[in-house]
Amino acid sequence: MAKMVELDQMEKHFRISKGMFDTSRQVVRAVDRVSFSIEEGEVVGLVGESGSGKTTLARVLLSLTKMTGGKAMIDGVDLSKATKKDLKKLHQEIAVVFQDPASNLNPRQTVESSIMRPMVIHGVPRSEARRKAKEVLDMVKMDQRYLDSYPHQLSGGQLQRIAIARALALSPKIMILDEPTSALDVSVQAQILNLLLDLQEKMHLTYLVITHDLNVIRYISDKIAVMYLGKLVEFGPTEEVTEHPKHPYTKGLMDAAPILDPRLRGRAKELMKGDPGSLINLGTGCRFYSRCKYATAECEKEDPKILNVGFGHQVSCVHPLQ
Amino acid sequence: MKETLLSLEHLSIDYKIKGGYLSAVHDVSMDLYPGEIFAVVGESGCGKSTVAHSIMRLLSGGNAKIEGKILFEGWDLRNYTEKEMEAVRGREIGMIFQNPLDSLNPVYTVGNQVSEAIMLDRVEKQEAMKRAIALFQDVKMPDAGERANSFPHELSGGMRQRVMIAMMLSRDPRLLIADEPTTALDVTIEAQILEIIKELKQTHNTAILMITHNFGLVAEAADKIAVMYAGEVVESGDVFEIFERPMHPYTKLLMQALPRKTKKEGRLQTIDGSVPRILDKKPGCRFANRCPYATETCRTQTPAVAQISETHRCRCFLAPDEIPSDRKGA
Amino acid sequence: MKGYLIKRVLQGILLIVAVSILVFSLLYMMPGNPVDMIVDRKVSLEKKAEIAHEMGYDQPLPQQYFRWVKGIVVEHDFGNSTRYKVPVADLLRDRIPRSLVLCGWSLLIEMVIALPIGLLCAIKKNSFFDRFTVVFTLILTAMPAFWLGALLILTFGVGLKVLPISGFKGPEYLILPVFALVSASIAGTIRLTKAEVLEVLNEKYVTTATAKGLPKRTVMFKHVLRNALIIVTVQVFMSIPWLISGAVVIEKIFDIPGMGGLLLNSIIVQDFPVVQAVLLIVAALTVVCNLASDIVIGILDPRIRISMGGGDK
Amino acid sequence: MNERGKAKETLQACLKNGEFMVGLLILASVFLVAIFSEQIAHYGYTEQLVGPKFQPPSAEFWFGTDELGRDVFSRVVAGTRITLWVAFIGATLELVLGVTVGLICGYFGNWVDRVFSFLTDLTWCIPGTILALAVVTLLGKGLTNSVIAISLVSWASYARPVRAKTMSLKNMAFVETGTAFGETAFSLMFRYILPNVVPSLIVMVSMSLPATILSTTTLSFLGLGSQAPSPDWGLALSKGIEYIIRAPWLSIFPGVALVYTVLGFNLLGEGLRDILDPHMKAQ
Repeated sequence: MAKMVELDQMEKHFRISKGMFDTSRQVVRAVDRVSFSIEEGEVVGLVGESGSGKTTLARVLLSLTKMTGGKAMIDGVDLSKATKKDLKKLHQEIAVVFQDPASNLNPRQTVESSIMRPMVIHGVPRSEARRKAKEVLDMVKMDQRYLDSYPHQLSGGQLQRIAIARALALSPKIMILDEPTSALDVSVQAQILNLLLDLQEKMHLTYLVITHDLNVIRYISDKIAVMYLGKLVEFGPTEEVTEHPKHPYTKGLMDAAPILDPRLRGRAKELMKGDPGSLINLGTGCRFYSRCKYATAECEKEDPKILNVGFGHQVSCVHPLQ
Repeated sequence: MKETLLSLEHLSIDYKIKGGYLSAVHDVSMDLYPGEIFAVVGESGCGKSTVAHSIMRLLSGGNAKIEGKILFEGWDLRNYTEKEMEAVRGREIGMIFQNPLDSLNPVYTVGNQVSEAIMLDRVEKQEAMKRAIALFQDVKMPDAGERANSFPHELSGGMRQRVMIAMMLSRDPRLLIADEPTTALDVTIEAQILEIIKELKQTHNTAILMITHNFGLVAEAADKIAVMYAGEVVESGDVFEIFERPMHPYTKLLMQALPRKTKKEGRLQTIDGSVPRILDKKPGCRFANRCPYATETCRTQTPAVAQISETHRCRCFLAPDEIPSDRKGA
Repeated sequence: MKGYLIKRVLQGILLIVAVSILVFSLLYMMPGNPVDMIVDRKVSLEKKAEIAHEMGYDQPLPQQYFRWVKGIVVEHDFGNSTRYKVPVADLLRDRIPRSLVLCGWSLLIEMVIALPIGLLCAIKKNSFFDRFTVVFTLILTAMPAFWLGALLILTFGVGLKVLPISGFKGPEYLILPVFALVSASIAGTIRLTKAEVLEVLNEKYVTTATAKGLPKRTVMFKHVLRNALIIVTVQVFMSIPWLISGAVVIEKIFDIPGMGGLLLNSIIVQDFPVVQAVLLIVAALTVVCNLASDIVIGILDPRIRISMGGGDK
Repeated sequence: MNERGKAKETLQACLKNGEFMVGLLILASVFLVAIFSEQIAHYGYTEQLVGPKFQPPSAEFWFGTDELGRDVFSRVVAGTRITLWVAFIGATLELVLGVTVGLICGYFGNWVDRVFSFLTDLTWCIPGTILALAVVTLLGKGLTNSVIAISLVSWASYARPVRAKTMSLKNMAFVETGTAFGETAFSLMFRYILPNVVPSLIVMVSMSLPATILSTTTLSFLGLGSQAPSPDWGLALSKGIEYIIRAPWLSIFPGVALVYTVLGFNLLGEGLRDILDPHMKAQ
């Protein structure tokens, strides 16, 4: 299988200045030397708490912001060296659906023109675009009578379907789904998740799903990537990562996530102390150091290397769990 | 049998809107005992938050019409004067909210805001601050003494919610209403807050009324639950029983819609259609338009609440035996 | 807090410098030669050149600017009025206090009346009092200050003959002008106060304060008023330049020899040194007012105090 | 519900809004007077000595006559055109300047924003009327110049809210999505952001129109706007005050006309805000 997305030591650092006359600048390492790859037709779930850099990573892939180091190959295009033409190609190949259904669509455009818009700017003739709009609306199981509706007339689930339809308009290869169901109710969430999976299987799409909901990730993804304060701490097949987490952070996250069965509430779990922390003023060494109960002096000093533990499972920890 | 602490009897709340009434809550009854966590779950707009706010008489705007009884230790709070309600709030019933940043006043230190509540019981200022710091330690706030002098925006989301809990615990109420207490928080912080709430129930015998849309939270912590749909409690009872043997079609479908498996094990259950806005109270089951088992009776008559076991109640014509328990919904 | 203050002060200075450059170039943006404005048409070219040299108008512009600024900063010398042929500073010395007295009293009275009314309207929204105030402020905002002044003169000066209508010879001469000035700007302050209190009343922390059992009065005074006060304070300071602006008109109607009247006359007769001086003083006053409001907000609102302070705390 | 349904809904909201309707009626009457001013007026507004000087209001001269024996009623009627013209030109100028600058600042941020924000701060450094006075000095007296001066002074009151709105819209998902599928900056600004600013712009315009009218009238009153023999209400009032003891009707009638018109705009603005305000809608 071909590699659809390949990140090699990718970095996105922001500089923030402290004040108008304070020239010393702080560097926020929002995404710091992250390497992993997504194969064609795979669903990869990206989990992490607030400040983990998961959304920044997605924004880099969508070329909404420029990366500051490393390499990112998307379907054979090197993002850091992409020409205008390359970017145009990427705009067609990567589509995105964001979290908030209410703001995903332009409130002043009808459903039809929202869906047609990406095709129109990529040179698809209007009549063709109109036909395709009907087709993608069909694919997300929405009635054609909604074509003339405005977003404020639709429910959250319907809006999310239309956002997905628009994403499909240019027949993309990769879809980035940023918390696609977080704002939805359980019954609607199930509809959207099923729809996404059906589409993925039918069209052989590649998904990068960003979420903080581990139950959703467990359901939908083939592989899981776990980020903590800008670092990729663990990456591997879903079952491997959820059943045998190797990084203490992943373990903590799995323990903290509520399980949807009251009979399992007595299970052994270790709760992590403290807050996710801040990206500002990070020292050297493992970023999880202060919250990790296995931490040693070694962890404080050096940045942990990436270890391969078999089954395509990689972990970035000095003392991986057994 | 233990005395009920809070019991709602046929509580209905209608909002006056132009051209009629919007039925936000209809005929809700529930009993809450000391030392138990009672979760009210439901999707957005089902009226769960309205119920919580009405208990504290915190519904904003004067356009709500309330019927039924809100009995707290046997007294109907609806008959209390505003002055008497002030004595109930914080002292007898505390309440924490969804977004802890909005819920704290940005211009006062968190220590000030907690000790302000303590001082209502005629406690000296310094003593109140001392107690506030002790409370911060109780809710496991790191560097409690120092944090008391912080302003809300200087704290993380988890710490702010700890402040809210400390504030509402400060006068040792018998009941704590938690309205979506962890929705704005990260998973690891959610687990920490949940631990605190569970501990509270254990050490202080405080009853907790938890309002949430998060079934994970319910599964992890609740003793009893009430499932709400379109303003009504459709099913209530012991949490284990409801999760294992849901009776109401809505609860059943919801349980199968929860992502509890992997995609290899098949797709999730979905519920077609959408929640109706109840503008005029016509007879009929409010779930009938989405229910795969609905019959003509369901559309024309309002189902009564059936007592299935001592604790388990269900508002459905078909309960308890007419719905094949293993049949998948259409 | 210190960092925040320094930043604000520097920004203010930058603004004043920019204004001073603009004000200085005002003279040169006008058609014709600055000397032509001072002297008679009949004066010979040689004489003009001599005057130009004397006044430094033959020097490069930046040099002239610095000389001008130096004069103002070091010697408080704003040049000579071309009309009155006396130093501008002398003209201003008598007039500024009069304008300040007028504006000061207006501000004070406006706040004393507007704040309680705005608060009451918010608390008793949709009551008779609130509705009445809404209509009243609507009508008031539609009235230009000069017309209000005219009506006042008609009623109290001409009709009732109880108050003097022009000049500035004693406290009673202030009553009508202050009344007019307050009426012109009070509506906005009432509405802002009301809107601000209403917004705070809807904040979640007010619900929290009620939920923890605080009596209504405490909730109102400690949580609502205190927070609404932050924006209202800004309004107080921001309204000072407005008052000064309004004073131009009021001074004309009531014939008060203040700064506004001076500015107006100087503009009409193109007495540029005076115009420059007044503009500069008003700008400086505005910047100082803004700075003061920033400082007060900083004190009242810890979010700003700390976020802008570069980690003082 | 489609676009037409939405328009219908808005229309119904308008009809139900008392303030809006009263404002609309007032303005409609003002417009009618402006359109048919030649038919309504009894005399030309420059016609002198149509009657005795300083004649109090009477059956023949409804609003009396002025110091040149002109019919005040005819002059007030003729003045409506000037006022509406001022409102129209002022609003257009302010809108074009303010919206362009606000959009550009909000969208591009960084140094563009800093430069323009400094400019807006600068215009706010000197209070409105005084700055307008200074600008008029440069441009010269006259109605058009004073409208230009007022617009140059008050465009910042549009630029600031437009900038703030643009900045928040720029981070909304639909704009980000647009960027991700390759929209140009121009298209993002004018196709995505601007249409969503329009409702608040309508409110802003209707709220600031009265201020523009009042400021221009003030300039005329101070003798820097319209020049004699224009029937401008501000100019009429300034003359009126000179004769206030002898002929109070000279100040009363143009003033009432002015207040009536401005009140109409105010009511319309208030009503529109209630109808279009996103805060109210969200509830």
